Amino acid sequence: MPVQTDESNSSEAGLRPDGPKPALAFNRLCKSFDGIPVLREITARFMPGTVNVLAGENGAGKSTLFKIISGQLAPDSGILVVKGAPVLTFDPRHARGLGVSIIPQELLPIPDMKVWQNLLVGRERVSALGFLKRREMMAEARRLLEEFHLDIDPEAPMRRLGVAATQMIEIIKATSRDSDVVLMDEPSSSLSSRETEELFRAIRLLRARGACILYTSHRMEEIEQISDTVAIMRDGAFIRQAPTSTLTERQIITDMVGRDIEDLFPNRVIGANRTPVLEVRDFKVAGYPASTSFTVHAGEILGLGGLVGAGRSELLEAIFGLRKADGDIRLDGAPVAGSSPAKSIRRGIAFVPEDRKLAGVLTSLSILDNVTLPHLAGFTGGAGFVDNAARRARTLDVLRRTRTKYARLGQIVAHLSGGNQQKIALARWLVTGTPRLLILDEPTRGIDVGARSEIYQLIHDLAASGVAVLLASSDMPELINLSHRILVMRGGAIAGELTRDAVNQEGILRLAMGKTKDAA
Amino acid sequence: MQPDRATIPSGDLAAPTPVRTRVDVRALLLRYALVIVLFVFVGVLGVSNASFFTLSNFNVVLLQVSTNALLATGATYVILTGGIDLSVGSVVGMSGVVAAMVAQRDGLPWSTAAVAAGVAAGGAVGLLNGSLVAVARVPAFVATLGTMTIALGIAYVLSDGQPISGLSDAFLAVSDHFYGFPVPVLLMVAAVVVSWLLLSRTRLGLHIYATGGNPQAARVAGVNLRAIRLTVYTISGLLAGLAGVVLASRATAGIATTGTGYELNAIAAAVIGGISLMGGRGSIFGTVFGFMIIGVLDNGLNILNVSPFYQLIIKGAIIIGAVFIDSTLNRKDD
Amino acid sequence: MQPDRATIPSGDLAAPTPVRTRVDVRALLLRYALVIVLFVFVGVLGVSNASFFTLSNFNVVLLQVSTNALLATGATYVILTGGIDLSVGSVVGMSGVVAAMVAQRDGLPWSTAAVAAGVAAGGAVGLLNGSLVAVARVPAFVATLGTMTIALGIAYVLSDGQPISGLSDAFLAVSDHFYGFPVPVLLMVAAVVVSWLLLSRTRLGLHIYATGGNPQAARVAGVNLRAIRLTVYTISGLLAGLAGVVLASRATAGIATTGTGYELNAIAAAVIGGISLMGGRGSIFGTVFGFMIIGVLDNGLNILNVSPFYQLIIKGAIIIGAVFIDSTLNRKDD
Amino acid sequence: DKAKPVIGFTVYDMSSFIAWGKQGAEAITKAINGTLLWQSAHNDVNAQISQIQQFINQKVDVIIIAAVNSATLGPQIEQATKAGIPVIATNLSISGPEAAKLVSYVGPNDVGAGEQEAQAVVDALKGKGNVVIMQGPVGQSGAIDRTKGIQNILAKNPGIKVLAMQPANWERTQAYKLMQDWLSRYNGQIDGLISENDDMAIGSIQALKEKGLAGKIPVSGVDAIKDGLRAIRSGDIIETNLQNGALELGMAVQVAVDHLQGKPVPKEAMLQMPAITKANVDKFYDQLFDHSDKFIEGLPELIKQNMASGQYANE
Ligand SMILES: Nc1ncnc2c1ncn2[C@@H]1O[C@H](COP(=O)(O)OP(=O)(O)OP(=O)(O)O)[C@@H](O)[C@H]1O
Ligand SMILES: Nc1ncnc2c1ncn2[C@@H]1O[C@H](COP(=O)(O)OP(=O)(O)OP(=O)(O)O)[C@@H](O)[C@H]1O
Ligand SMILES: [Mg+2]
Ligand SMILES: [Mg+2]
Repeated sequence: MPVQTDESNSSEAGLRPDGPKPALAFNRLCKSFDGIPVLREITARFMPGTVNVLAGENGAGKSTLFKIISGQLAPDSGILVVKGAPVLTFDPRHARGLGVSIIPQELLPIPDMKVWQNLLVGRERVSALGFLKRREMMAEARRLLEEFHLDIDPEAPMRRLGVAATQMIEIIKATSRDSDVVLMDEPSSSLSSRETEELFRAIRLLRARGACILYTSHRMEEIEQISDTVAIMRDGAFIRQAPTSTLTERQIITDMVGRDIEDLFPNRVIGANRTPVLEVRDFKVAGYPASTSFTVHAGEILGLGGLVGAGRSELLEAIFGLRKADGDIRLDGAPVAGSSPAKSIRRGIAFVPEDRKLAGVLTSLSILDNVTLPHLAGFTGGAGFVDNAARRARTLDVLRRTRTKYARLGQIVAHLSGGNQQKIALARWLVTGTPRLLILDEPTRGIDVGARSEIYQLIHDLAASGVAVLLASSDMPELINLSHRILVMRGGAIAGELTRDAVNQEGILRLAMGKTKDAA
Repeated sequence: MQPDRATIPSGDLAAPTPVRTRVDVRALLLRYALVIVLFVFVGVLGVSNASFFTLSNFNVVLLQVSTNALLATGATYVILTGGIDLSVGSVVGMSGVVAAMVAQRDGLPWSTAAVAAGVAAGGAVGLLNGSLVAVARVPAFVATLGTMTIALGIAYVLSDGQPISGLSDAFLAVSDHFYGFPVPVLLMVAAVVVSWLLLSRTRLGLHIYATGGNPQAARVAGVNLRAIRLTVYTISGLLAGLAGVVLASRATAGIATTGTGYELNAIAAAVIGGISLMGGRGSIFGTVFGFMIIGVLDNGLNILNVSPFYQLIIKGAIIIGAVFIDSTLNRKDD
Repeated sequence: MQPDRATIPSGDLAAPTPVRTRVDVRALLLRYALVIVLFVFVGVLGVSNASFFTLSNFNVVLLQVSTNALLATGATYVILTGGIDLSVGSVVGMSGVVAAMVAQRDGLPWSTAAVAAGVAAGGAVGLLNGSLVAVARVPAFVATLGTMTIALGIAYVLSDGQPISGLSDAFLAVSDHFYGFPVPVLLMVAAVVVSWLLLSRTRLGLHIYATGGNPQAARVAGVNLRAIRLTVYTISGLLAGLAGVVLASRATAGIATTGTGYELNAIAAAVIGGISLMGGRGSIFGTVFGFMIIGVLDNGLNILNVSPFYQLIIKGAIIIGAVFIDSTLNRKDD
Repeated sequence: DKAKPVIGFTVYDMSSFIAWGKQGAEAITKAINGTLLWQSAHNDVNAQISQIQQFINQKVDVIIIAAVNSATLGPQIEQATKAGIPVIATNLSISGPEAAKLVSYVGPNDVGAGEQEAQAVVDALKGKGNVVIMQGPVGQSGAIDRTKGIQNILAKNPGIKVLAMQPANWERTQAYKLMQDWLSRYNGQIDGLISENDDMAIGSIQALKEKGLAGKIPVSGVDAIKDGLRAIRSGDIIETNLQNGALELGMAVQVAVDHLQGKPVPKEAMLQMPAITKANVDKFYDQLFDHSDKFIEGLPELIKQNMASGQYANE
């Protein structure tokens, strides 16, 4: 790869003998895919013992930059300097050797291996005879899990863990190593506040130890809480890097998005009517002892709160027909029996699952195919062929409404940034008119503020037009500001209900953790 | 293996991006390397032996590949869903025997019935495969390995190990000409064209790609995985049955062992053509190049009168080389 | 296919959770169905025919499965990484021919050299497979299909298509007894035990599972995918070479076509035993049950004097049935 | 039990020849009230070794082998002999020193068959012309010996030129493709085809038909399968050589039984294959196919007569 190494660049990039040595520096780093530039001449320096937030819209190039630093991609040109030495080999093993570790945006569990093996693969302990010291490794894994207050059996198969727990495992993997540079690509996107606290605790420890941390997140409130500096990326370029204390949230957003966002959340209109759309009675999800009963009305956004592992996702999957359950579900008064996703879709239920890579999108298919997959019957003409012109038109329309950044409709979804993939998972349900019931499980995971306000408006408008919305989210402001009503779940059961006037973060947390509503 | 994302160029899936929606320049470019390989090979053959570049030899090649073409087309469906069908070789033999048993009687109705019976026998095994995979959840490799053995056993039992011969002329005409075109070649062309339309232009086709690309996500998007899997194995079985009928007609007998080993050739054609065994990736045109390369190789090496021992070595090396060039070129493109 | 997570029970991967780290009750329970199938079958055989339950017949079964055991063990490594090795059948023939060519000279040194040459020939093909897959990024199916053809061609060329016989007694002793135990059986046991330790107790083993379980994750975690892939194909080649040597000694001749079709049997044993073709799942004990079931079936049906035609049908049905029961039981457990 | 012997019979595979031969073996076994244990090795050397060991374990009275490969099975023959079980080879000869331990070999005269079929084509071409030769699988003794016989005749006829010689593995579809390729390459030059079995001859004739050459150039085969005799009738094949599986394998059983009963048996019984042409095809077709039941019925008697007369292949 053509990596420039001329003198002037090197000195700019932090090879200067005088002054404190940056842990990480780039000089004029460039990268493009298919001739489309994704990183444009990025130059920046990051010091040891600091937490640096990278802020930028979906598709700005944050993950691409992280992948270059962690050796998963090679830059087209420019210099990457780690701890004062230019990097010439781009390979994950090499990067690890240099003391770089990463929490990738797309989680990388090895589902068929156990939790302890997932935690420790690549840094095994081996006896003199070459055998694994399994007991020691297991104890180490247990210690790490306990450190993060995770009640997970190290012997459990990884496959059993949900997204949030998987995310925590990635966090442990990256932070428990003696790394000097730790890259965190949206580590908190599926965490609830409790786990996020654990993450922040680990970050502070790392910082105290002198590690340099790069952090991305679309949750604006986290920036202020955790970071020392903020670097703002737009369209593949660094447009500003400054100490956090000198910036306001508003400034950051404006820089990122290139426009002012007045209100993230739409002004709520009162107006959920009393027509029940979804009625759930004594509904028991396989594997959970408790049963649930609730109703979602037309035009209502019903929020589902709870800690990670509360069983929200399982409940939503069961309602959509992905999971076995007993009990009574009615849609518009008619009983829904023997459900499957295909039937649910036909009945007008839309579902955005929590894990986009696993279930939300098909990364090997094109954007066009992904968006129209659930509605192909509607696009099929008399001869049995799919009407491409019609579906292209509709797809273009929803992509515009969700502010999705892409190159071509035929582009495969794997080549989109994480946030834009999430937009695809959402956009596909907006293609044909409006659904009756919209089930959203962490719908804005990884979506930038700009698009988020847009999407909130969309959800809100849908509700206003009479759609019933069931929304599970670990993002508290989102849950509180969008929902008409919030059910808090715990251990698969509904621990309590909060009406709009009574909603606040503590109230939700108290219920989620098993305390009563009013106990202070 | 895990689905490979292009963001990490680990190259675990060497197959290129599927281009299914149009026969465009990009599709041709993506299959560039295989086209080059095929043409270079044809060129070398043509120069080294005059008899290669004749219309009648072109006909011969098409006739020779027609069986594998039918099977490879079936394999394409199955592999696109992430499955595999090892039973087709035995099904060729079995449906040939079944058809031959009916075709011993004279007359057009009987020979029509013979064709129908042979194709139906293949379809029945395909349906069984599909049920085992989609409903009973037996891994495709084991299910179709089992039915491969069973179908061969049935063919033996039905024929008592003897060729079933003495077939009516009407049945023998099945492998003959139709308005000047050899019927097996016409069937091959029909199978490819229909499959192209089906895979790239219909809902079923997209659902097949989705099933292979990510079954869970496909299910969430409303794809009926069970129906799709049943369908692809049945199609594969039907095409194998058809191939068996054509072969029985050409060999003037139904012979139980006729198709032994054909399954590997069919899968090879698809995989050489870039259909990923992980599912969800590749196009029927890739398969066409796959079986054409194999066919031209076989024919060409015979025409050059290469010793059969060295034919094996050369054939293996060329196939590996073709796919290597193909995947290397496409990786850059990717 | 995509990794299956418990949150969406689509059941696309029917194989059970691997239990590899200990030979515990759970492991036995997970393999329960296969054990049952095996024992029921053995019981039925024992009751219906006295000669089945004899020590000497037990020996015959073990001797007979020993070849497939070596190949299936090799297949286990390769399949665990998500690959496939179709070349082993041809490698058996080729390394047998190579060993036989050396073993025609008398004396212990020559026969030792013969064994070494045969095993090395297998290892060389394995290394070639590994390089093609890991370095040149040719899909495993195509790469090993190519080397399968090439190895057979080489075996033919070396032997000129004739059996290489007249082997020294020292070489023939390779398949004989050692302290009362048949050497092929000892080799089989050694291969299984070493593989068990290697796969479940060492870093290499862990990395093999990680490579098959999620290559990207393994790569980011610092696993050297290239080295792992090179290793597993080389191991498979070496074991196939060893099997070829043993068979040549047993058959008193090196014959090019000896191993034709063995690859499918080896892969079948692994897959029946629950090794997922998607990689990353299963245990070597599963493979042991896989090849034992195949071996006992073959032996038992012969002892019961079932007609060869019906043997095929019964064998296919029992294998599908065993895996069906196994995966159904394990799905509940999961 | 010498009166009701248990016969272990292992064959290389269930080819159509063997399937027909099995009927003969069963007929003889039935006639002497014995038990026939029949196993197929599916062309796997290893499986056949195990099957023989299994027979030894089961303590059968006699073992008959149609070997997968001539070069193997020495140790197993020795093992059986040591256990007091006589071994007889059939169809495929067994080479090597252990062959001496065989009680008897009952097999076809493949060299003779090759000579006969080559001579037929040479005669039809009047000693001058270009021929192609289609062989059985490389390394199989049947193919090797038939090729030897063909070459014996060609050596005496310098006017015949061999354009190409390749295996098509006894198979119709492979032969069809190979013949097509040859016709492409040697456009108009091929004057005759010597095929080492009838199946390959029939596959080739399909290719010849496409060029309008069927019946125009002489084709010969071996085996006299049903389609082969039909092709003789229609003139597409000019000569084939009858290898009667039922007679051959039946005789192997009879030899085994005679040996068990202490009667002398021939060490080597070579069945000379009768040549079949248009002149005598009807008789054989009737005997083998129209009234095969009758043939099997009379088989025990016929074999006894043949063994007494020494004309083993007499029908
Ligand atoms: N392998 C690839 N091939 C083609 N384009 C790609 C590839 N990977 C990323 N891109 C493009 O590069 C751009 C930057 O993507 P990147 O993943 O770095 O964005 P990001 O800033 O991390 O966004 P997000 O906040 O959504 O995660 C996007 O437009 C994306 O479509
Ligand atoms: N912190 C944890 N400790 C123990 N088990 C966990 C934890 N997090 C997740 N799990 C397990 O993983 C499963 C799925 O987790 P996931 O994160 O998807 O939570 P969930 O049930 O979807 O809850 P929610 O959607 O409310 O966060 C849970 O059923 C639980 O058994
Ligand atoms: Mg990103
Ligand atoms: Mg959840």
